[in-house]
Amino acid sequence: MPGQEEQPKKKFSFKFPEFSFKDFRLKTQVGKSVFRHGYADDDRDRALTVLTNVFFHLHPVKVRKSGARFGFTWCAGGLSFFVFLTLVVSGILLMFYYRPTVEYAYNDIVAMREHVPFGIMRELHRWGAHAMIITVWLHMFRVFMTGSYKPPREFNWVIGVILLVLTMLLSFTGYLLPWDQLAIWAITVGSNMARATPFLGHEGPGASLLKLGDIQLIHSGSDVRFALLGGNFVGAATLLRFYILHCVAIPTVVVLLMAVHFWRIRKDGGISAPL
Amino acid sequence: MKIQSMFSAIGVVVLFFAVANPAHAGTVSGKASFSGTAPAVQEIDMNADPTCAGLHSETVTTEDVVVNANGTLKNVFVYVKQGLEGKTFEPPATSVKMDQNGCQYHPHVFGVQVNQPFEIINSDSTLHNVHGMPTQSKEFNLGMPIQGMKLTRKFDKPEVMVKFKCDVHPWMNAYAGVLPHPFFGVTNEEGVFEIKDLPAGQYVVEAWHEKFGVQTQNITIDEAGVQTADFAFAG
Amino acid sequence: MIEAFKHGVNAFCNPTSIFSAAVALFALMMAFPAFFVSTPAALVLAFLTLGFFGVGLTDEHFRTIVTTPDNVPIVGMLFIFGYFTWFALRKAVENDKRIAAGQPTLEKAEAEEKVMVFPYLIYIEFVAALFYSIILVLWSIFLKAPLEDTANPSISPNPSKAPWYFLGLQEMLVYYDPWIAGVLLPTFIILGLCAIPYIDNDPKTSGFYSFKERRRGIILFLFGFWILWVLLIIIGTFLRGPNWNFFGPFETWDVHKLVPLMNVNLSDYVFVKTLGMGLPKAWYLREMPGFILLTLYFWLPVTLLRRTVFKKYYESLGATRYVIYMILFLTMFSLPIKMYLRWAFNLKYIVAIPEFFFNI
Amino acid sequence: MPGQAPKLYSIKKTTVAFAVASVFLLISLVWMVLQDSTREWKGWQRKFMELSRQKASAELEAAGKAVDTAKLAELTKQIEAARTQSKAHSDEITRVKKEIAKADVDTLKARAHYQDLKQFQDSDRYFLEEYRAHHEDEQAKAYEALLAHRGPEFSKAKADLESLEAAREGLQAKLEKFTGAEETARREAAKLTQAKTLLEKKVKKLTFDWMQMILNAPMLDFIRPSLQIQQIVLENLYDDYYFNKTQKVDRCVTCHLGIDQKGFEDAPQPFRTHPRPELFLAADSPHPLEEIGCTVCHGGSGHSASFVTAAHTPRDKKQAEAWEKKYHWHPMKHWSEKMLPLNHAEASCAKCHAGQAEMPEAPKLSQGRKLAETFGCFACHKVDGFERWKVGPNLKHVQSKLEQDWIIRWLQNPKEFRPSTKMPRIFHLRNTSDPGSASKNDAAIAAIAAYLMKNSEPIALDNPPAAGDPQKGEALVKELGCLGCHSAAGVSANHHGPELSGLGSKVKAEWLYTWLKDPKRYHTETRMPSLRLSDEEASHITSYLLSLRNEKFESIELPHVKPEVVEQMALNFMTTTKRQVEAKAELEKMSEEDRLEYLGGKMIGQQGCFGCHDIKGFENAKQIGTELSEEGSKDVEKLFFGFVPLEHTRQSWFFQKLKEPRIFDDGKELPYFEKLRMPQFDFTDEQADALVTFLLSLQKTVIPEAMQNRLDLREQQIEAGRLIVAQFHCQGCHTLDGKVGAVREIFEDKGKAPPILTGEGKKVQSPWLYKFLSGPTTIRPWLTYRMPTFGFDHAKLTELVQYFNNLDQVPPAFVHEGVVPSTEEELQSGGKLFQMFQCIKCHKSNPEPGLSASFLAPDLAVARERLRPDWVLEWLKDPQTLQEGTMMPTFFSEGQSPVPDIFEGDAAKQIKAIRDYLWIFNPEAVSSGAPSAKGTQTPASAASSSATA
Repeated sequence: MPGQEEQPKKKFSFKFPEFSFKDFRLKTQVGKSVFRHGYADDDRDRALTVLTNVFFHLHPVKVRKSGARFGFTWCAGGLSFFVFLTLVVSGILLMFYYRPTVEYAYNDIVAMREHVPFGIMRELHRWGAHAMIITVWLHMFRVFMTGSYKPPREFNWVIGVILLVLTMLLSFTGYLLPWDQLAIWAITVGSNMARATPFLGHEGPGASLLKLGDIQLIHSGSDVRFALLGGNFVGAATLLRFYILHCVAIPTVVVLLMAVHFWRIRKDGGISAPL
Repeated sequence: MKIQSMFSAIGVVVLFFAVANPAHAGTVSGKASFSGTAPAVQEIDMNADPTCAGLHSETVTTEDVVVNANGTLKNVFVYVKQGLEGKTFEPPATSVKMDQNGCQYHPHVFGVQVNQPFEIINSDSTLHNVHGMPTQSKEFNLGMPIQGMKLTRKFDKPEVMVKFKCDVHPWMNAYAGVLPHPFFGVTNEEGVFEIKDLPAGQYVVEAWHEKFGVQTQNITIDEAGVQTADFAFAG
Repeated sequence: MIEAFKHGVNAFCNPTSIFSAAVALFALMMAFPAFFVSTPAALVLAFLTLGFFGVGLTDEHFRTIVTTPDNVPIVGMLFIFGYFTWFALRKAVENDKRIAAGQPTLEKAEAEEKVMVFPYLIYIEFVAALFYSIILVLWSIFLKAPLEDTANPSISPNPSKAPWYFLGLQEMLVYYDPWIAGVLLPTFIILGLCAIPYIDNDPKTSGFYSFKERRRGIILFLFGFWILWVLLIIIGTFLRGPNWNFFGPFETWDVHKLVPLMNVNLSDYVFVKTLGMGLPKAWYLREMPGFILLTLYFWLPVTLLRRTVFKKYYESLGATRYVIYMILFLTMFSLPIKMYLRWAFNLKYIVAIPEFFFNI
Repeated sequence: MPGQAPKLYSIKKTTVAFAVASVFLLISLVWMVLQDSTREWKGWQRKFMELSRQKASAELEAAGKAVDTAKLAELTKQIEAARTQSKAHSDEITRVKKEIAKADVDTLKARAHYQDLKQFQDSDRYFLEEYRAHHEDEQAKAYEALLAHRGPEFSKAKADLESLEAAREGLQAKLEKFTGAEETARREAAKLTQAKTLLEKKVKKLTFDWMQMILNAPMLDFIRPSLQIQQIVLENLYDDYYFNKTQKVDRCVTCHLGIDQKGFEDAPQPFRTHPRPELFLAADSPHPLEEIGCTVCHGGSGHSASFVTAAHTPRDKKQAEAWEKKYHWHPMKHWSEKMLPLNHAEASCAKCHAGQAEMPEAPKLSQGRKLAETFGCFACHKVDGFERWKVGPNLKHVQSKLEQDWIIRWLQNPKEFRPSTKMPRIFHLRNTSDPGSASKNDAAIAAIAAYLMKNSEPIALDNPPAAGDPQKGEALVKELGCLGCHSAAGVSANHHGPELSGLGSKVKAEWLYTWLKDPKRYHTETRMPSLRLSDEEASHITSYLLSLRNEKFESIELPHVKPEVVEQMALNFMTTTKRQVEAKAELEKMSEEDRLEYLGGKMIGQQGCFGCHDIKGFENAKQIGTELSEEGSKDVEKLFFGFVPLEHTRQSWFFQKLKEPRIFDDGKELPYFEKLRMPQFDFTDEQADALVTFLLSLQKTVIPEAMQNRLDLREQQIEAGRLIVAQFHCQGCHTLDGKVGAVREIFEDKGKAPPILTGEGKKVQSPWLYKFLSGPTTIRPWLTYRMPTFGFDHAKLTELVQYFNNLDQVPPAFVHEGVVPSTEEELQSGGKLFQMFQCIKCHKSNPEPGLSASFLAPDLAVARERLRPDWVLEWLKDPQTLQEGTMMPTFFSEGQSPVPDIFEGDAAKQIKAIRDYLWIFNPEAVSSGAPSAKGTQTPASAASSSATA
């Protein structure tokens, strides 16, 4: 019936609540508590992004143009750190399945090859290790070629060299863990050199001088090789010892030194530039 | 001892003449002639066992090759080899007798039907052992020490010519043709054999002799009448 | 034709000729960096190495060695370092031209201006990390990690090699006594590396690629890195087979290859060969020639060079730093010298006192 | 506001790089996850699922047809009827159902009440006991009161509960009445189609549908994957990873899913069922899968679960190519313990069945062992556990047997003289046939012959009394039992001893005569026994054997030996110990013969002839060959392949080494004395293959004690006996221990063949057997074969007696077993029966000469000393079963006795009586009273007993 006031029936309507991430971030208490910078595409906000983020503020807010060039730094240092992180992640995943005892080591690696889900982490870890060594050498090479070791950065260079050595030791200890022929004999060859350490190796020069009366202090059971292997030959003790060095000891030292290394870069004036 | 052999011979003759002429059963009869020189007859030296030697007045000859007066061959076992497949024949209740008399088996060659009782008699007073060596069924070796002792056995599987020997008297041996049907005969002193009541049909008849081997002939039995099947053995 | 090529390469590939050729090539490069750094030279070099590897891969034995999963990184390293050395020297040469022409270096031009770290620097790092991961993942997909027989202390594989990055040291074992090759020289390498900034401490020449400004430093470093480290690794991986015998790259590794080994000590040379008298009993007498030679080697250059070539350098460095520098320099060059002594005169040890395990 | 900071590069271009990088990274990550999760064994498991689904659906169809539709239709009709009927009472049913519901609620409440009360009861009782124990009486009394008070309430609650339950059942029954019919019919129908429904469910489970796809997806396959690793963890079997033991875990069943399931006998590999499951893998078989696993027998890497890494080994080249095409197979480079090829799988039996010389279930391995024993491999190669006798003839007195020339011709090529000889060819082989070596070979042969001639003492030989007659000799050879070991006179049933051919051109008459009479005089440890030949027999046989000649061999002209070659070779030996100068001087001093003899001695030492032959001066020389105790686990790298193009596996190297040992010298530049020394045996392929299995069985693996198949004392004694039986080849004549006597086939009448010894342990008394074996006496006179005198020493005799006794599980009693006759009357009747059965007719104790063979049966006087009493009972019952083909008849056919009046015809008693009589029987008493020939009136009771076949 026209003319009758059509009582608008309460029409039930449902509307998804608009959600905009931006408002969530900028306005809500939750958002604001997490992100301390806005969206604005201006220098202030870009600076805040770096300053308020624990990872980004590894870098200063601004950096010299020459230093940021890929052509200059080749990102070698950054990539070394990145591959170190991937190795830590894949390493921890491997630690879930690997038991460093003589009975189980080999079989666990075979299991990873054969049926453990994400067994490919073993490949990732091994090739990552080789890649890290190459990247670390590359980083040293770049730092040397740009003369960035010169004062004031000389101590940082020393830390870098120590980190290089530790990387090689990390790879050396990791090499033994699969406990196959390649591993045991590579480590035997490597550790045989320790036998010949002057004074501290039982086949090194000067070892025979270290005597207490007629008691020979340095002998095959007390020299540096024995300490390294935990025995006279590469055995179960070596495997366990190398496992702990590889997973805990050396990585901790490396992380500490990396912290110092990053800090020194910032303190010694960022990426080097001509005076 | 003599009597029994006479009796069986008469039986054969009677049968021969009673030309029963049943409506459709035919008979096969024939002669096993022998040509060539008969091998010398060997004597059996029985003095190894005094009781046997005592039983015979004159020397005893082996029965493996017996050429009759009329040039025919005795002890030829003739039987129907093929043509009766599928038919089954009730084994007769009467038993076939084999007598150990005078340290010799009588008869030397005979036929018996499968599951037909086969009676062995020891008419001698000495110990005989009947060592039957069938290959199809189990070998048996029965000791018969007491005179007049009788044992009955049955053969469950047909076998043409089961050899019998006596381990005590090595010269004693006999042959039994075990067949699933009654159609067989042994040539007698006249070298004549006869197979009666043979239903009509195509047959292969085989004649077996201990020394001269085996010969076969195909014969067909039509409605009635006597079918002849002669075999010729050479020395 | 390929056979002939292979035999040619096998013949060429004995240690002396490879090492000398490498040093000669290195000297050439250092002498005329401008030429080697130009793109045509680079292309030729790249083409040569790739060609060599391409042809090489057709040979069954060469292919098994190169494609063994653990040797792939070495081949990779060869190409990576080759490219980056070329790239660094190229920028150095360009800077040298600019300095000669009085213009500011590439880096100088951009040193003043600053850019925001976010997004510029972080974006580069992020994309570089992505590409790096792609390489790692693809590498993991295509190459399976090696897993040989279970460890068996009683059967030693022949040859049994150290991990590839230590093959340089293992190669040194051929010429030096284990205590030098395994302990002394590695320590000197580490200490030497650490000492570089304390020796070459002129701040002016830092922060930009240049060749002329730091000629001596770069030549020394590149020689140490390329010839004494990378080349020895390559020899250790590809050219050392069973019983650590030398094998051409296309020569199959035969365990039974017998090579006559007639290395003689200096004391034998002096007393037996030249003077024809027996070796003296006392070790110090016996090793007198060795000691003399050593002291001469470590003493003479220090004093002579101080007054002549390095005079200016000596003043700038100061006495102690100069001496440390010279010790490091001389130990570093003792390796090539020791190699040539071995190859030329089959000289084993200059000083040999087995009683105390002390042989140099 | 500070101006915008300068740009380093265009963000857009970098974003493009970023986009490209992230896309590539995404692709490679996904690819990585996929590649990591698509494992080979998952593919096989899906194939197996499909295979078993097809099988199940086939069974389903069959089950479907099997259901007899008629009965099913009828049942459904019943269900229909029942339903309609219950519909009629629907209101009734709903009412009952409502009542049931209510009843349920009531019972629930009652039960809850009852349980609460029970709680109180228990706690009161606890406190009561506690207090009473602690003597606090008033509290105790309080709780006692409480208990008493609640008692009745508690029992009432129990009663209520029970009544309610009863009521509930009643209602249920009522409901049942209506739906009962339908219920039973439905259950009936279900039973009929039960098999079908089960199979339907099974087929459903095995179809790989989308749901299975998700459950097995890479990241989700931890929830309930249907494709997963199957493995057997073996409690007490270990892998030896060089100085450390790891628990053996076999994952073979991950792909070999049907290995222990019936029904996959002809499925395609890898799903085929294991052959002979009753012997292997079945739970009740001696090798259950859970305890044994797979790799302990087959080898290979149990931990791996892919075709190549499990180290499969193809049986032959053809299969290798097939695998290469089908599975991209290649030999697993880095796994030494590769799988044994299937035709050599038996090699692993020796791991646990070490002690057994003969393994019927492993015929090839047993044949391999036997060949190794007979061809004298252990003469040169030390193998733990296989120290055997010297296979060759003794050469310590060879001077009085052979001519020097004969030895030279023989050593040139033994097979020239006798093709079937086991003696391998040592000289003029592949690596010593170049002219230089050839002359050295001839010098060496001449030297060896000279040495042997000089270093052997002659022994006194007696001449044959008369020139024997070869025909008689040939007959004797056939009759006396020579054919038990030798093949001779056209009969080759046995090849244990050398073939008796061509002796005419080998030995002298005196030697052969003496040898035949008493072999031990010439060779103390010879295996040739003496047949106690009379002089006349021996000379007949000698003349026959000497009549067999090998003219072609005799006509071989002797190679000319150059003295300077001899001298140079002798020098070569001497300079090993002396300096060049001294050696030359000493050689000058020696005469030509001495040099030859010296060289001969050295060559014998070098070639290891003393391994098979006793030679003067080499009594305790060491074996020259490599030790083979652990040859099966030898590292393949340690085998010298030289320039021979072989695949690098143990079995191919062993096979080549056995077929052509000297081939590995090809292409080598070696002086004469450093060449390979293994002689040429000319094995057939089949022999070589069996020997390869034997070599592969010599493994180092240590199997823990619990899994070993330890032989108990009885089995050990049997094994020791079997060793002697094998060494002296008893089974050449006798049927024994499961093997038929080889000569039996020659005899048309089995009664004349050597007796069957199966069951000998139960039959004879041990003391008698001991005495008989050391000095045999004739028992069965009608046999022409003679039991030879082997001259066993005490140890071997006891071992043999134990062997026979143990074979029949009879405890070896070295004490004579007597018999306790119960009554005099039994003896009497025993005697009478003995008379009636005329046993003496054959069993004459002193048989008059000349009687025909049949009269000679074993002498009964010996019976009580020789036979075991209870065996005699068995024997008299039916001799044919114990000794098939024996002449002894049965007097009690079918257990019926022909004499009814003694012991009322009870056969068992009569037999026992005869046996007791035998034990006191003495021949003299009876022979005099032998039943006279003419008709003694024995009880004429013609016993007629009908016996059915």
